[in-house]
Amino acid sequence: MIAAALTTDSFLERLPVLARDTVTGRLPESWRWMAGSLLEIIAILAGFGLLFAYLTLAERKILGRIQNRPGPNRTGWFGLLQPFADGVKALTKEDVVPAGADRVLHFLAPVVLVAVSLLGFAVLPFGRHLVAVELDTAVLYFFAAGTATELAVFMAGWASHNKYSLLAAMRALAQLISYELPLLLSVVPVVLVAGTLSTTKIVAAQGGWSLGFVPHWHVFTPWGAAGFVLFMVAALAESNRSPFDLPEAESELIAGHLTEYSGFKYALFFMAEYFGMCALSGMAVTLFLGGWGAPLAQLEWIPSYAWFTAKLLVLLLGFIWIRATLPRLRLDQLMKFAWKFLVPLTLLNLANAAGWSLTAGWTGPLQLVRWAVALALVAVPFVVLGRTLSAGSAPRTYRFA
Amino acid sequence: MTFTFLILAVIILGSALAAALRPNLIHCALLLVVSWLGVAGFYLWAGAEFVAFAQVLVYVGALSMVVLFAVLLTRQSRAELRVDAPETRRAVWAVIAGVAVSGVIGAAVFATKWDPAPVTAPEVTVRGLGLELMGAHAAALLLLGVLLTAALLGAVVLAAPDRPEKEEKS
Amino acid sequence: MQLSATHLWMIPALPLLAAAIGSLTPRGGRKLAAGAAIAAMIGAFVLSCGALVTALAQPAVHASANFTWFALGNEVVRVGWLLDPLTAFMAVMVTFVGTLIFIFSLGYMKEDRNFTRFFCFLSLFAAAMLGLLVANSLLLLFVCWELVGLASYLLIGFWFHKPAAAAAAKKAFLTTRIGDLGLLLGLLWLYHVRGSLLCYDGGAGVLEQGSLTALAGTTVAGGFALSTAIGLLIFCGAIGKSGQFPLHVWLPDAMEGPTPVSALIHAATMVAAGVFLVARVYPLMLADQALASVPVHALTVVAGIGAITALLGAAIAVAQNDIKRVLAFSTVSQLGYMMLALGVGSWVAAIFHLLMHAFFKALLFLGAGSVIHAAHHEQDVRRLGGLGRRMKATFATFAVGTMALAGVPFLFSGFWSKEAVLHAAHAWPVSSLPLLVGLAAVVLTAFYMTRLITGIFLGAPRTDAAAEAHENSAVMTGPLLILAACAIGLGFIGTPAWPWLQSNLGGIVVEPESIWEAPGLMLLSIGLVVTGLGAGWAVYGRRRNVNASSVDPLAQAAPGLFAVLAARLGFDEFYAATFGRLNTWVAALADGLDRRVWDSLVSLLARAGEFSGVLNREADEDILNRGFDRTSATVRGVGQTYSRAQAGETHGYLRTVALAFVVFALVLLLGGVR
Amino acid sequence: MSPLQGCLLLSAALFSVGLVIALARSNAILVLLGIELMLNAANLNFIAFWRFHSGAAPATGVIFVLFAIAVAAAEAAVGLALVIALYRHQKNLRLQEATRLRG
Repeated sequence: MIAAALTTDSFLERLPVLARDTVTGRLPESWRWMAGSLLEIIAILAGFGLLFAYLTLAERKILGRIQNRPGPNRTGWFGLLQPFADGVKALTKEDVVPAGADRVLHFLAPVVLVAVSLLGFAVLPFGRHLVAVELDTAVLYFFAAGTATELAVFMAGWASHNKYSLLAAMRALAQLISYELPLLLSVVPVVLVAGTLSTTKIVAAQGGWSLGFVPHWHVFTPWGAAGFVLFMVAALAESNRSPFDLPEAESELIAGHLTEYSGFKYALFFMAEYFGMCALSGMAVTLFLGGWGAPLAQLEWIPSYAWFTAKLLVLLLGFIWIRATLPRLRLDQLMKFAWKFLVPLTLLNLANAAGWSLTAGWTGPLQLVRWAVALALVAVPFVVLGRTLSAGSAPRTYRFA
Repeated sequence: MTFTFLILAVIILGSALAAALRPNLIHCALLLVVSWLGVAGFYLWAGAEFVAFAQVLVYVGALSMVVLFAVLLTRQSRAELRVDAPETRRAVWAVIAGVAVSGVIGAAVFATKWDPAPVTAPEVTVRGLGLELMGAHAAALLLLGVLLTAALLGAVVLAAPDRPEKEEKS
Repeated sequence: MQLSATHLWMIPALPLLAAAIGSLTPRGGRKLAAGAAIAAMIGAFVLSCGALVTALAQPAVHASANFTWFALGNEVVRVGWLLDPLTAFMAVMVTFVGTLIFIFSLGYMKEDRNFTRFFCFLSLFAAAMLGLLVANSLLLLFVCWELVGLASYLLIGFWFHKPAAAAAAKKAFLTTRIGDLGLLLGLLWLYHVRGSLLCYDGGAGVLEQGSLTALAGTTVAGGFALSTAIGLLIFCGAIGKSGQFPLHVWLPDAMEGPTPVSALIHAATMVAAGVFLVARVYPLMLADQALASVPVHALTVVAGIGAITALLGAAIAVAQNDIKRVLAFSTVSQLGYMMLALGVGSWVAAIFHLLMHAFFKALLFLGAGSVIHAAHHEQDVRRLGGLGRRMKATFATFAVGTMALAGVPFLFSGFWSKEAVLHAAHAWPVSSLPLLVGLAAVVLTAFYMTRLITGIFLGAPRTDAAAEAHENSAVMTGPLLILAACAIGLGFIGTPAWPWLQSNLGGIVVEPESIWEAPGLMLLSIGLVVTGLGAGWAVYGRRRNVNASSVDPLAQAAPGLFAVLAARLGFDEFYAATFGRLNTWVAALADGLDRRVWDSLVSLLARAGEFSGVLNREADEDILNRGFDRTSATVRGVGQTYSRAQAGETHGYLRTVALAFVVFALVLLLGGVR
Repeated sequence: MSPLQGCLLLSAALFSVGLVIALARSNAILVLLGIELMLNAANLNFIAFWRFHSGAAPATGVIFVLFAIAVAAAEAAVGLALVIALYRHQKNLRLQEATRLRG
């Protein structure tokens, strides 16, 4: 099915598919499917593995720059070999399992976590022809695959035979469950407007430009912008990133459910976190930022996977930037934020998107009305809810600081 | 009968049986999660993608969490998680009942003359499913929403402490 | 500007609207309430002028606009508006005097807490009075009549925290109610006979020729014509409202209200209502004149009552010390004059006197109010004195009013109207008694007014309050000046030389008595006025420096007579001793009946109920309950037996369900059911 | 053996395992989980018939299962709330001791 469209595309665009076909073309017919899948898995593992490695480096470097220090710069040129040095260190460290711990679950937890956080990549369309599994229910699959991370966190906390780990795991679970709701609800408007759960079709629905230069990305509609922001906030919390990194707050909770992990198991947790971050960012790109689409028609000659990578990197750098900027929330603030702010806003946004798709036929001056109403539905609840929730809590003043 | 189906059956039944036998409550719960995952796999195998992912979302994502929370909320020490082994008399009766039920159902399955089955899988797209839900089954969907709301409120009322204000005073 | 009968309703509607506004205004909204009331009155005045213009275009026509109020089965109750010169002149007078009184009230009530409420009541009063004037239906007239009574009750008792005011309000209300009973009976009888209460209805009205002939032609018990009986019953209402003997007792007590209210009641509205009523139904009163067989004509009664009242009021006024009380009895006396005039057949003279009296009596009352306001609510003549020097405007206007009332010749309006009445009485063929009474009252009137004015304004102040009094603001003196001008000038619209009013009041053809026909009578009356004034001056005017506690000169001369007059001839005591006691006795009887007879009857019934209840209960407990007890014991036993199956063990239930399923499935399988 | 029969047998076995868990284990949570297993077995049947048996409208089986899953979720939520309430009353979860309603 892909091959039909291939001929019209540029060489660069076709390059990954051509490469795969060159490899699989030598094999007998019945093996091709298996080999193709294997190749895709390997490509994802290799690509995102490398991305993970350099993301850690980038994070350390950027945090360093923001905090006025150089960051790692001894291993290799500009410290470029640092990730590998870290990997070797993690592999060679002693693997400590506490006495009385549930050995099986202690081992299973990081494995399960990494496994399920990799699952999500299967349905992300990295490029025009680059999607590992084309599912009718891709979005549902993505989030179904992500749910098992909670199980892994629980396993880690429980198996450690450490009451602090267990408590931290419970807190982490509470956070994950709370933020899963706005995460899912902020996706629903996209599904509603695009009319499909398939990621490729959602990306296709965002193709084209109005007025010649405004892409039809969902983020450029009132509900889409709100949905994107809500999605990203919930994604920050889902991937345990600052300012929602309570579950593993190193300085307060001695790394929470990760207390009893060391060596490569710890590295696996770390890896899973970055994978989750990448997967959610990729989903955000797919749902709201037009996927692999180019922002301008004139720029379409650049291959689609390059656009996807660029958008993904921008989002990831945003994650790092936020981590360097915002302080950590308190647990009750976190819960309040999720249930009293994000969930109502996502529900309203859903209604907003419904209204948007109902008024799709409006033209002329009615179009202005449509935009005004949608914008008001985004802005007014945001302001009102924000004012209400933050009433009485003025900015703190520090007497001795 | 395919190889995949057999593997799935082994996973489902094996983990469920193991859950029936393990003394550790957490292990039982996690094994049952595996069993549910197996059922989701069965749905996938049968071609019901949407149901499979729904099964994963609801059972693995939500139900297991609720179960684990319930386990941790109703426990005083780690030792208590080692539930007593079943009393022999009750266990025997349970096995007898289980075998009898499966025997009867199995007998019924074999005794029934099935029509020559159409092998082609029915085509159900998500879109079609949604239209069906919102069309023919809209009333049921609404009722389901009411039911879920009622269940949520009921669960909160049941699980909430009886008199929180009294506890504050003491 | 013209105002047809169809739109006549707007005249009472305006003050009614103002009353509504006033009732909804909070206590702080003084400007709104007063402004609305005064604006409404001015508006009503303008409309009334329009109505007058319309009416004068065709003085002999009773223009009416009738409509259906409601229907009860076949009975259709119709009401309507009536526009004739009588209505128009009265409306103009009421609205004009009313406006001035309202304005005066602005100053007089300035310090009162319930300022807004006062203006609300005033507006209601004016609205009711105007409604009464424009009503074509006697039913509507009666409704407004009662509303006037209500408003007067509210206003007389405006300072209800004063026991005297509350009592006076009650007295006014109850006393007038006695007269109203007669009026109501008369109306009911009239409706029963004629089936309609519309005055003028294109030939079908009760005051029109066909109806009058029928009424006069019917004889009832005692040889009276039906019209006489009904007319006298209606006259009862006028007796009550206009304070005629023997129901005059409420009027002097009504002085307890604020002085503007007294002015309104005595000059423009309430007491005038009675005279107006008789004037309105005058055709009915006249209907029996031609019949020789009736024992007494209705108008003869009216004349007699009027004569008695005129003399009585004037005599009592001589011996009163309260300013407002003197004026009140003077009002009683003057109303007697009007009734007398009506009775002797001079309809025009009566209305002429009514209109003139309205102006100068309002002037006198407002002047009295001005004095009272200045003297810190001191109303006793003996405790005033010497105010003339400090309150020149009030003094001057009050003097004008006095001379108008006394009938000082030629310049003052009162003279012309009084002469008209006296000449009418002179011309009455039936009896010369009214004329003699009228002449006597002329002397007394001049005498007591001289006594009043010298007591207030001349001599030296007899108390500190009088000494400190000073002239009031323009908002109070302004209306006085306007009214004084009217008291002088308005008389000329009815002089024999230019009988404009008489010729325009037209509707009923009664030839006005020309006062030139009996110049001797006029000279006599002038002489009597001079006598009265001179006597007053002789007795009171020369004794300047009397102190507050000294005895009245008249009382020195004739202590017995003076005491009797000062006690108002003992009417109140007489009523208390007769009707009051009768009332108490009847009440005691009713109370006794209530306590002894009805009470024991009721408690007997209750006993019976109690007894049946006891019977019932016994039957219940012995027969029904025992049966139920036995049944429920059985049911409970069965339940206990079955509840043993409820082991409380969840596993057991589930096991039972599973095994039962196996059994049923086996049955189905072995039975061969697919 | 046709695929349908295989599926039905699997479902029957799963149902029996759930029944055994519910009957044999005394912990209330495990009993609830056993009941959930039985529900899953029923859902399995729906899907099996939908896939391998000609019949009603094409989506009926799937929709049935969806509703069943939702109802199961509600049931589990209420059930676990009951478990917590039970625990608060008798400080353990042994179902055989929860016999206060015995007749």
